[in-house]
Amino acid sequence: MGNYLKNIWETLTTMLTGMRVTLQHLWYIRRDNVTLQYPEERWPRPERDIGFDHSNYNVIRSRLHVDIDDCIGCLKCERACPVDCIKIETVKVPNRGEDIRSIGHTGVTVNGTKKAMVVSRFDIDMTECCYCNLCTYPCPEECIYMTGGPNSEKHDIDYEFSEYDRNDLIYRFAKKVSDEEIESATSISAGGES
Amino acid sequence: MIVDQLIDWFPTSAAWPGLTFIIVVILCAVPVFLFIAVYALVAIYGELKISSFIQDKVGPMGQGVGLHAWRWGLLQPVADALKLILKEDIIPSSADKKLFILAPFIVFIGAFIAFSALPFSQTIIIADMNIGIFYILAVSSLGVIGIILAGWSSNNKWSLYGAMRSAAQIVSYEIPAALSIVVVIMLTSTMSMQGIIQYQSGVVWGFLPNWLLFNNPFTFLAFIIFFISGVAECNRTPFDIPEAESELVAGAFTEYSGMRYAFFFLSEYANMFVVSGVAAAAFMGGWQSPIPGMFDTPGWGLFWFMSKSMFLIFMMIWFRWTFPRLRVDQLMDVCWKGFIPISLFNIFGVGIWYLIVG
Amino acid sequence: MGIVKGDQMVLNIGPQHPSTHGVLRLKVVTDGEIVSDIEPIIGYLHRCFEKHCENSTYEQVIPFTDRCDYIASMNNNFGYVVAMEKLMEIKVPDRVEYIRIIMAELNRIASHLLALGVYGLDVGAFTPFLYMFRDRERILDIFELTCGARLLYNYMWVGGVSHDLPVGFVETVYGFLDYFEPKLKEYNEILTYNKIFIERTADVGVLPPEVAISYGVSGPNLRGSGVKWDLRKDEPYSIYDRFDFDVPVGEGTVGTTGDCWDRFYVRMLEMIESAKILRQALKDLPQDGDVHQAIPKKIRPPKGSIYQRTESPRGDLAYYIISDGSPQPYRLKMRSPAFTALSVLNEISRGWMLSDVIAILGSLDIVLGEIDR
Amino acid sequence: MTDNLEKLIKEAVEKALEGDMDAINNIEDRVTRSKAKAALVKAKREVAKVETEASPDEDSNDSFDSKEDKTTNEHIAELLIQQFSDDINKELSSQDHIQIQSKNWLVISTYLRDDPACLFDSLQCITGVDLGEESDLEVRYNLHSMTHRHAVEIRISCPRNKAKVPSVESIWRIGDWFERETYDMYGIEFEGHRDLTRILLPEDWEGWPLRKDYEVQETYHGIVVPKVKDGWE
Repeated sequence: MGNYLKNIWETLTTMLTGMRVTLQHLWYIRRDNVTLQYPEERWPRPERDIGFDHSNYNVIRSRLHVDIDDCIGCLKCERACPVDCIKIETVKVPNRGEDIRSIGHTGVTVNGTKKAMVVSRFDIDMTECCYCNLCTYPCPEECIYMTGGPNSEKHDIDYEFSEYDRNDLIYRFAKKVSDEEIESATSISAGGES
Repeated sequence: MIVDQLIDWFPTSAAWPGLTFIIVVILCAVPVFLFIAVYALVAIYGELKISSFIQDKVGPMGQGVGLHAWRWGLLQPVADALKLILKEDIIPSSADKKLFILAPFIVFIGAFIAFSALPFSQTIIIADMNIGIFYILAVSSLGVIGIILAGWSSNNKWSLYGAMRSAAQIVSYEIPAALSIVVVIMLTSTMSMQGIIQYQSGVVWGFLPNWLLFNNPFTFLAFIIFFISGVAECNRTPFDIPEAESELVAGAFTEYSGMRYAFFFLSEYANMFVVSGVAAAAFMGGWQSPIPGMFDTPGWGLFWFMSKSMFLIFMMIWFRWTFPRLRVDQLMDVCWKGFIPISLFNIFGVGIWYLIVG
Repeated sequence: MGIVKGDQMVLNIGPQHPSTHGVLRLKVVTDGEIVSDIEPIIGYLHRCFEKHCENSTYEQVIPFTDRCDYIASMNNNFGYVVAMEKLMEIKVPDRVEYIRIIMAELNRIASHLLALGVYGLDVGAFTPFLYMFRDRERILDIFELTCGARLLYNYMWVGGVSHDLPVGFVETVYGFLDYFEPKLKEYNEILTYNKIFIERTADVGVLPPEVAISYGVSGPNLRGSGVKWDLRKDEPYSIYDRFDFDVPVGEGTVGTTGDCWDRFYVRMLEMIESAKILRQALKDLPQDGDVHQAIPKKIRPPKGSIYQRTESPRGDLAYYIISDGSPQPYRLKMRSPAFTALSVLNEISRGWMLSDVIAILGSLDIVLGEIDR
Repeated sequence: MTDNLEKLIKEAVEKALEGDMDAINNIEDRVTRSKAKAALVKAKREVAKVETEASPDEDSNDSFDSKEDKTTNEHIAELLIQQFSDDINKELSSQDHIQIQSKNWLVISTYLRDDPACLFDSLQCITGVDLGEESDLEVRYNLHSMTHRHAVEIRISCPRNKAKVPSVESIWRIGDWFERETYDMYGIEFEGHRDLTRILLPEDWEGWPLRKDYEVQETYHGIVVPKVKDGWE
């Protein structure tokens, strides 16, 4: 009988304690509230100051972006990708570091590297990208990066990219160029010079 | 009451009593249905908001084009109801079609007809039967038949589990609920709802209103038992094992969708109101004002009754978002080893109290 | 699964079911509510992680380990890099070690919060679940601050970590700990000591220590059975030997030792211990140092094999790595703690009711991504 | 100037190799610091190279019984040799594993679990290994003792065509699932297992995925297994 009453007593006290906790939360409605009203309020991007030069850091993992004019076609990012979502094709140019205007090819990167390749294809399939950030580290020209963070000046941050068609999420950064086009483009310029 | 008055008022009553009766019944039923619908919307909104606030969320915050409803999401239950109505009505191919269609209506009827004996105020009661409280107890257990039909006809193992659990649970918890009401009947010597409420006028212990809840310790205990049994009869947490969503997916209602599911939903909320209403009427003085002698016009009576019922509904919502769920055998334990002995003891105690205190 | 008798019924819990914690199917033979046999059927999330690894370089394996136990990705990274560093005999700087410990322990708290919250959901209490998720969110914020990702970090690299700590990180974590430690009381009040919860979990699904060891059950599940075994204490890897913390074990406070409540409560206590470790690590964290300095240019481990065990929130997470000297692992086997924990389910839940099976399954804290790999 | 720098770098690297990383971190000039780091990495690699060459290779058969302080593996191997001298492959065993033959594995495992000197009550892991397309398959058992707190690795190799190993499911219960997993991935049959079926893959899967000679099927249940996705060539 004592046990029976003790059980009832324990049940009552512990349940009332629980109800007290929930009532407190009901009373102080806004105290611990963490919900964001999404379209009006956006998720705050963490402010990040790591105290020193952080040009190598891509801390926000948003969408991948390539500054295609800087790409020298070294294929390092393609090799680093664990899910093979980057596809690069290159064509050799006859004269290293020379602009080919007719196909919009810039010969020299921002860092001053002379390009030996025309990147005729640079596709990133963002449906497969696993946001591991591995491709951004080996890049010698720092031209592939996650948008946002220290790169937010170069490219707007975009968390909410969405498309109606799945294929639209394959980003094609390079303009498609065939071998013949390059040949003809270079031969014209070569002919002009001679 | 209302039924009698209407029948008297109709000029045709002498000539065609049968026709008059049917007209009057429809005239009473339509407002009750509308009341249930509106009340359910309010209760769903309340549940959404209260649960959100308890859980540190914000709840619905604005629905509808251009109608941001003052940014409080007031139209959320309407949107929910619209969604349920517009949804495709799916009947499983292997279901027992007739019973499957019939089940939600039976469940709803069980909750619906109990409203006819609920005393909303001094004058607003559809039929003040001399066995009113007995009638409510009787018809409110009709719903279990519907749940069993739903579980059986769905041809789904989860549904069957839910239905069997529900049947065992509701039938068991009828007993402590009824035994607690026996305490009330013993004191008031009437089964009429209005009679019970009228008994509770005046003052007790010097300052408290003479509600049965405060009348003596045994009635207080009876109130607690009745209310908890009521929660169990409504299949609300912590007694929601028939639809235990983490175990049985949705229990007896697994296969239901759209409008049929909405009816189950509606009857759950209607049942909550019936239980709260009966508890308010039988133990909390119904439409009696909490300050004896003041605010006791019929209009105030409606207000008092509604606020008492709503308070009890709030308690149910509060329970739901605080407690874990009991297991099915523990549920039976609580009923058969806890509530029934205590309520039997209660009847005995009230008898003694009545003899000694008077 | 033997012959189903006339009064028995086969019930499929899952693959789509609210409380199977992923895509798990339980083939349950029931007699009314009583469960007489359970066969867990796994593999719905199988993606052959080990074959993937054989075809990728050692760096590329790290994102895959993230996705095995997606609740505790940091710990999975940690186990892998500890194994790799041992195989390659790399000595990482102290600062990196401390950062790793901080991240691993934060993730342990996050993982336990999820496990406990979802366990509340399994037994029907919705509110504690959201309270715990609310606090887990703060940990994820800290991770986002550090490495930009909230769930799948790819943070720990062989020989270092991918990002240095941001300015103000230490204060943020201290702030979180100050916020978090009082919240444990609230969890206990609303769930742990609730009588209904105790009724649901005490004496249910008792896992005796010898059965647990024979089934290879590890981590909080093993400690819940009263076995004081924690790899952080008993076989310290990284720098866990520098910290002072206790190993909580189940004591049968409200029921039998090794019941669901013990397994639950051990996790609750472990969060306190993790907070303790965090405070010590934050205090001793070396102020500066390059987190990248020990990262090898090319990861080509010498020929050989290694079996390295680490303590993940779910238990004994081990990597068996065989290297043939090439930049790709010859064979990489992951010994997942949840896999062994699930295998014991049949043993401890026979004879209980259907609702208890859900409770027992929840108390084992499985992650299907790790079981199916 | 350059001589000075080189000297500085050399000193710093020497210190760093002894464990004093600050020596390098304290170098103020950035270029020098990075040079020092590069030199350090180089030096470390050389050290590691020397060590790896010195340390016994995985399959080397020397250094068995030769060292003074023995690893658990060697200790247990000695015990096993006393009991089951025919079943232990002494040549292939080394200080980090014991190579045994599959025939008496059930008896040996019972001994390993029950002998007071071993008491390996917990089977940590079963790893299947394909030693190459032309060679054998191997099963590796990592055992651990909760009482003595020591661990041992047992390896059993079996021919590729007739891969059969006695099951230890009755010794360690977790063997049940681990063996099913190894069977699933390598097709190694564990004799005496109650229910040796595929565990992770579907029952009707063809082939053993983790074998080195596994080829992806063309179709599965009539669905063509895509090798290249659309628009991606």
